[in-house]
Amino acid sequence: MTRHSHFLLALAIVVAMPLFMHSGSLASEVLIFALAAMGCNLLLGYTGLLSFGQGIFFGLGSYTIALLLTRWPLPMPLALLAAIAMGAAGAAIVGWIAIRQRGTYFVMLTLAFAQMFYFLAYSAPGLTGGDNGLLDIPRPSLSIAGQTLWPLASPWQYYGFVAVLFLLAFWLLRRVCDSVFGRTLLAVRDNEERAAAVGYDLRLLKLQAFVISGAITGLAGALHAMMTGIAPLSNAEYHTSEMIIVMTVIGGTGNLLASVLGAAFYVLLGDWLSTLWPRWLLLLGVVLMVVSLGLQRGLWGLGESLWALLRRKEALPPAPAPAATAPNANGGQA
Amino acid sequence: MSTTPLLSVESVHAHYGKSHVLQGVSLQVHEGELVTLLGRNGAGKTTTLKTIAGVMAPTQGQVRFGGKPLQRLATHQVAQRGICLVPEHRGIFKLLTVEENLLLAQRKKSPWQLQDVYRIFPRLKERRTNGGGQLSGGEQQMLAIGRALMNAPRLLMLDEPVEGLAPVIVEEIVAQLRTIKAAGVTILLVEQNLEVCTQLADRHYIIEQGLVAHQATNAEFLSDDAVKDRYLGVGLV
Amino acid sequence: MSIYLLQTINGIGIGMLYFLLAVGLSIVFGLLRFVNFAHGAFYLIGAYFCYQMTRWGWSFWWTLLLAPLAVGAIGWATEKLLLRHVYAKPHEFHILVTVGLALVVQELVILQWGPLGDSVAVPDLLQGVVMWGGFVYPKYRLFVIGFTAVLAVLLWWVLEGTRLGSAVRAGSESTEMVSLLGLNVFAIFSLVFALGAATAALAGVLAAPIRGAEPFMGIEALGVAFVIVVVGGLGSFSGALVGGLLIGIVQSVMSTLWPEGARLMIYVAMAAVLLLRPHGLLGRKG
Amino acid sequence: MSTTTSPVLLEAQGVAKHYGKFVALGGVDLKVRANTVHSVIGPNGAGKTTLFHMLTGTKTVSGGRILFDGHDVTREPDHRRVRRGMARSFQVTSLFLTLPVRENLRLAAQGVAPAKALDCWNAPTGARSCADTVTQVLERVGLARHAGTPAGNLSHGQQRRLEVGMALAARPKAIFLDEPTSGMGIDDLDDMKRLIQSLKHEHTVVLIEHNMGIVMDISDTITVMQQGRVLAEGVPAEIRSDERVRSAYLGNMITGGKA
Amino acid sequence: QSKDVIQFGCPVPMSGPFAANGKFADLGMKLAIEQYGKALGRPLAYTLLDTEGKPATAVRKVQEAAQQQGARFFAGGILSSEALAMGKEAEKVGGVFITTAGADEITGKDCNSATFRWSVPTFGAIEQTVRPLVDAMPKAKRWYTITPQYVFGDGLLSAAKNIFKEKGIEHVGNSYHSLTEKEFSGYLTNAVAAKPDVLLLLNFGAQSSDTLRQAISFGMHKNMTILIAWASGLEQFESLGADLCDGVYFGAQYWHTADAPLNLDLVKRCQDKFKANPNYSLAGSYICTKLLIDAVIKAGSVEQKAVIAALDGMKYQGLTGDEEVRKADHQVLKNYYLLKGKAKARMKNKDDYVDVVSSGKSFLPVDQTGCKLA
Ligand SMILES: Nc1ncnc2c1ncn2[C@@H]1O[C@H](COP(=O)(O)OP(=O)(O)OP(=O)(O)O)[C@@H](O)[C@H]1O
Ligand SMILES: Nc1ncnc2c1ncn2[C@@H]1O[C@H](COP(=O)(O)OP(=O)(O)OP(=O)(O)O)[C@@H](O)[C@H]1O
Ligand SMILES: [Mg+2]
Ligand SMILES: [Mg+2]
Repeated sequence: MTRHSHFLLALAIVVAMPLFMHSGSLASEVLIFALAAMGCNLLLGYTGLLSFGQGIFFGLGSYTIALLLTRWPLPMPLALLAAIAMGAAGAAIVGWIAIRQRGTYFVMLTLAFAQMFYFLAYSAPGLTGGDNGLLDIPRPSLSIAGQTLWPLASPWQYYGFVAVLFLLAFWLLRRVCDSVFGRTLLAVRDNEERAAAVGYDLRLLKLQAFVISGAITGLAGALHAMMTGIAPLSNAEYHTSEMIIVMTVIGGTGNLLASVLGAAFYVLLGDWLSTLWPRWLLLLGVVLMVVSLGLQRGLWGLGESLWALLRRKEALPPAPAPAATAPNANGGQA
Repeated sequence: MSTTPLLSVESVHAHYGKSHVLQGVSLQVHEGELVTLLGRNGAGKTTTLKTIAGVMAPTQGQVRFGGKPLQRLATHQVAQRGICLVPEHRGIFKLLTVEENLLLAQRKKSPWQLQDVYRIFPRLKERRTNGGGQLSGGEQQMLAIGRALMNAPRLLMLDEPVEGLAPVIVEEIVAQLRTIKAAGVTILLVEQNLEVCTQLADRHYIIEQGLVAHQATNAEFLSDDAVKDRYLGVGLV
Repeated sequence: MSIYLLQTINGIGIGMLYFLLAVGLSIVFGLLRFVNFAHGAFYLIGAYFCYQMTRWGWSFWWTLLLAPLAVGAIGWATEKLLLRHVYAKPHEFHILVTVGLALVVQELVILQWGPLGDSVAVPDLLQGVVMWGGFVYPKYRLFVIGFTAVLAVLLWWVLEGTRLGSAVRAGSESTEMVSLLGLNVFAIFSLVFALGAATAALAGVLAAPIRGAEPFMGIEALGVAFVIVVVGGLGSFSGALVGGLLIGIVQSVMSTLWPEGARLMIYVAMAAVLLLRPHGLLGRKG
Repeated sequence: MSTTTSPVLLEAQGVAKHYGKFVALGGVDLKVRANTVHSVIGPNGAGKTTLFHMLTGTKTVSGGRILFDGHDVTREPDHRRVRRGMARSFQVTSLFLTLPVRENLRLAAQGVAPAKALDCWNAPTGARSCADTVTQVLERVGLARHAGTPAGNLSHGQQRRLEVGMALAARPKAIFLDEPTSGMGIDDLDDMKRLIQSLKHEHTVVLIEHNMGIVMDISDTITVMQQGRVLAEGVPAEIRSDERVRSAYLGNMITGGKA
Repeated sequence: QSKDVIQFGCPVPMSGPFAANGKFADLGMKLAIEQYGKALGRPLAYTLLDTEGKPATAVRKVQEAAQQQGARFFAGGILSSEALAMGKEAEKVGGVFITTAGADEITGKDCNSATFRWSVPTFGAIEQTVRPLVDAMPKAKRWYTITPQYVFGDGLLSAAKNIFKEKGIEHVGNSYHSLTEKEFSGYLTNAVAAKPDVLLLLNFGAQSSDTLRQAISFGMHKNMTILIAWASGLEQFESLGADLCDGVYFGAQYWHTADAPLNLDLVKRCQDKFKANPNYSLAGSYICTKLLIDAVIKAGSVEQKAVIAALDGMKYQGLTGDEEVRKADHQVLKNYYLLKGKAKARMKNKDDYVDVVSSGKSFLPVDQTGCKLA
């Protein structure tokens, strides 16, 4: 599929969600985690780096926006930019050290950093609120010179705001992935030794990938903090990193839209299952096992195979998986 | 040669995904023979060996060893029957030392024990405590052959065994293969070095685009320049 | 005795338990080249089997033997039914399947024994404390040190001294080549995975009288085990021992020096080791 | 031939490499003149590949100096040396296995200007696609038909050719080929021989090869190594008649080629 | 679902380390909702919201429940962090929230008009445990504390320190630990070395159980008194087992033998329905839900403002005797208990783990709580 059709699909998802879903918060959360998963995918699918440090950047984003909107008030767009910058900066630091390692050692090193960040945040309550987290984060309307352009108070208003940012980020990331840089990353993923031998500075490439990934994850963290009004310690937990990775893998690596799919699937499934049975994690576990056993390339791969099947049977209008999952997962409880 | 062949490959087909690589390969190897499999790059030689060794499942046709079909046997079961493959990438265990590599393959009943291998390849004895990953290309090749011998094969399959070896070592290996053959081991050899092949082999199969295109005894082959030129592109100027 | 000496001794006690917890993870990693996020789950089941069996009135000593065997069998089955089918897939899928498995086990435990924790009594023989001067130390913890030490020697022999050990390491590089040599590499995989699960369960049984059995102990244990394995070197048996002891001592001594930072220091130690010795203290390259 | 007259492009002075106690290279001196084919031969384990690793910067030296094109490159990492005009092929095939052949070559061509690789805005189209170089190399190594095939799906011999192509795509001043013909079909050997020979008009070739048929035919200079040291150096005729080389390496030359 | 229904939400952790609390809280709310059935002639219903112990999830689920089901009344929030976050959110969505969580900020500096708290703050917990124990054991002059490092732990610790100062007690040491700690032998080694008369544990839940278990294995119960200031009551005793509880002092928000009419009623209902005595999580959730329903009835409306006004200053017969909702900070004034574990042989029934030593009410005056309700 071409790059335009991917963007159009993303657009379709964004437009479809309000039609099928009842909760603006849930829909916003889907897009926010889709952002985080795309950031993770850039590392995992394009660079071959399985980073357990995504929670750090997510946490940094949410702490930054929380502090900038409450303690040292800054206009919201600027605060968002600052959160992105913090995510990028955090990624630069973590990346700078972690990319010296490869394979499982890299995974472990990022895991160590994630834990370290958690304990740092935990033991600096002056800045992070410690275990209580930072509370009372406002959600100021988007305004210029006192003129309100876009109120964000209601969940669906906020969804619209998130959706625009999401589409922008999606478009930018797609460009990155199709760029010379993105294509070179694929080479690094395949064979680092050769990539170095043909002249690439692996550290620089990986670092840049890390920084981009950190920036987008920082954005996701900030948007999440604005959505919930809090920047809790649990955002910085190892669990957040794990969740982002799981979403990315479930969706399928090496394709941005797949990450959107993965995030939607994970968030909606979790939301739905948790209303069914208190022991819903058991079901989630089973789903994870089934996905990893049955699907070679994640849900995206499944979608592609189904699509190919459909196309062979008859020329049906495009009904790819993402739009189809959303209503199903939610419909059960409504 | 009217006895049942030790190995018989009967119109075997194999696929990599959708690409149909072997399109009905048939060949026989008798006990004690040394047979080569020749052909251009990508003809399907390696794939044939893999199908015999049970690494790949044939999509059609079957392989018999000692008269019994090998169908559906796992690789290690095939190996336990006495088929040993030295793959083209050698498959040295990098994390094991040279000696551990050898011992791992050891079988009590094998006529080739550690000391025998060290006698053939003194270089390995020198590097015995080195990690397999630290060996030079040629050393790895020696190790792979030595290891295969310790595995007590009835049928030894070598995929380009002298690739990357110094001429003296090639001579050495040719000599050793002769001894091995004399010891009664049946050998199926894939090799690009014609000189080596013609020095050792009893018979040759030439494989082209997944099919046996020609077969000949060594004598026939040696005298038939047209065949060499046609199938192997040996520009005998 | 100085408090630091006390803490060091205590650290060794913690470290031995940590070693047992981590060694299975390490060998399974060495074999399968993947991080087994379900390792903590086996530890968890071990502890709960111990709880259940002692509640049935069986002696702790039977438990110590039977629980690891039972969990080993579960590990063996898991490998056959589940993990075998993802070996060929990329690392991410290994993580996914084991994370899923860990969740399932944890929730099954909650279903069976409830979300509350339970205590397991220290066996009568080992109740009470040993006194040296002003220092008291539970007899049970001393027993754990001794028992684990014996076990360590045994494991070391199996893994480094036998052909099984080389086969395991070889299998971690290329399963195809190992089977070409006539070894049933998948049987070896199952066996080693079962061994890993059994050691984790053993750690669970030994930990139960100290920490009780509680449905979320697996997650916490997994985190610690990772740190140890990384510090010691992935896939390295002696690394797990050194790593376990190091982390145990760091943790124990830090609880006097800077209690708030005890946990943080574990991770700082890990990052430091990784930067100075990229493959862990005793890890092999590759 | 202009062998003795052309300027020295690459010079190694006492290059050494130790792995722990093991001395893989014990001080090797080497002068490679521009636009020549300079072969390095020697028994297995003599240290040829190790010498390549040192010269191209894949691994760091334990001692000695390396001068390339008038610069001391001893401490430079491999990716820097690529920019100075070095490119190599690997003895053990090392490719981007999931990427198509064409993309492999494009990446190799682009590696000369690696700063461009950080461009995360533009797609590799137009001038950025290095299309000319890639097409040329595809033709040269005979993989045009497989341009779209993932490198991992090529047969061993095809991969060997791509391996050489990767080095060519960088349009280097000096090209280091580590056993380029290993695993190649007999019919391809002559092609490869001709190819390497033709390279010296534009490049300088440093070649490791066990096939004496090629080495003796096309080399301007041959350096023979043994146990980490230089055993002999000279033109093919000298080397062939050197008794030490004969016993250490050549043997009775059953593979001695026609030369 | 018809528009008529009055929707409640029970946002509690059903998964994660506090799943046990969630499980019982669910039962508590269910009991209350079923007991009333209707209010203002409208049927009552509730949804269980799994917070997973994560504040962000908790907030999102509250938002969702408010948006989708029109839920306005929430009783739950076991963890301090989630309770604080949900309190803020409840105010925004026009709801009312009552919690039993430990964080003093809920009725302190982070208080808001829509949030109420039933549990006694750290000040009262210490006043009702440490003080009676100090009085009962005048010879015990050396105390050692083990404290989780966050606001809740610090609240308990500073309240304890005040009493130490006042009573001339030597505080021989304190070990802070993180919220994820499981291994306490290092801290206990410190404690043993300090030779205290009393070991005061200021952590709670599974962590206090672990600490106690390990302290007893170090033989500490033999030569010192152990007090867990903030125990969770029955569920904790069940998980510890009688042997470990014997002789140990516990502070508790609730104990099912309390002699109050409402409590007797609740115990009976639980016995009928679950064949078990109510524990703290169940009782807390029950009374919080009941308070909300009573307030709705009293207000005659489901409007946020009216219900809050009805709750403000409400005096009622609660589970611990007379209870009162303090208007100025929305703190419920109720008893806190000091319990002492008894030997297995002396237990009269399977839940009879402890004797009640004392109980009483202690609360900081409003001007010291830091709460300023608009
Ligand atoms: N893993 C694979 N996936 C897809 N196709 C493959 C794969 N391996 C080999 N092929 C294709 O199968 C054909 C036969 O390959 P094979 O390796 O058997 O050739 P070969 O005769 O051994 O060649 P060579 O002399 O180069 O080693 C080739 O055309 C190759 O492109
Ligand atoms: N990392 C290492 N550690 C220890 N020894 C090594 C290492 N790498 C290579 N060696 C040793 O250095 C020697 C030289 O190896 P090298 O690969 O340079 O040989 P070579 O001349 O290229 O041989 P071949 O012709 O067989 O490829 C070998 O004996 C090898 O075992
Ligand atoms: Mg081949
Ligand atoms: Mg070499």
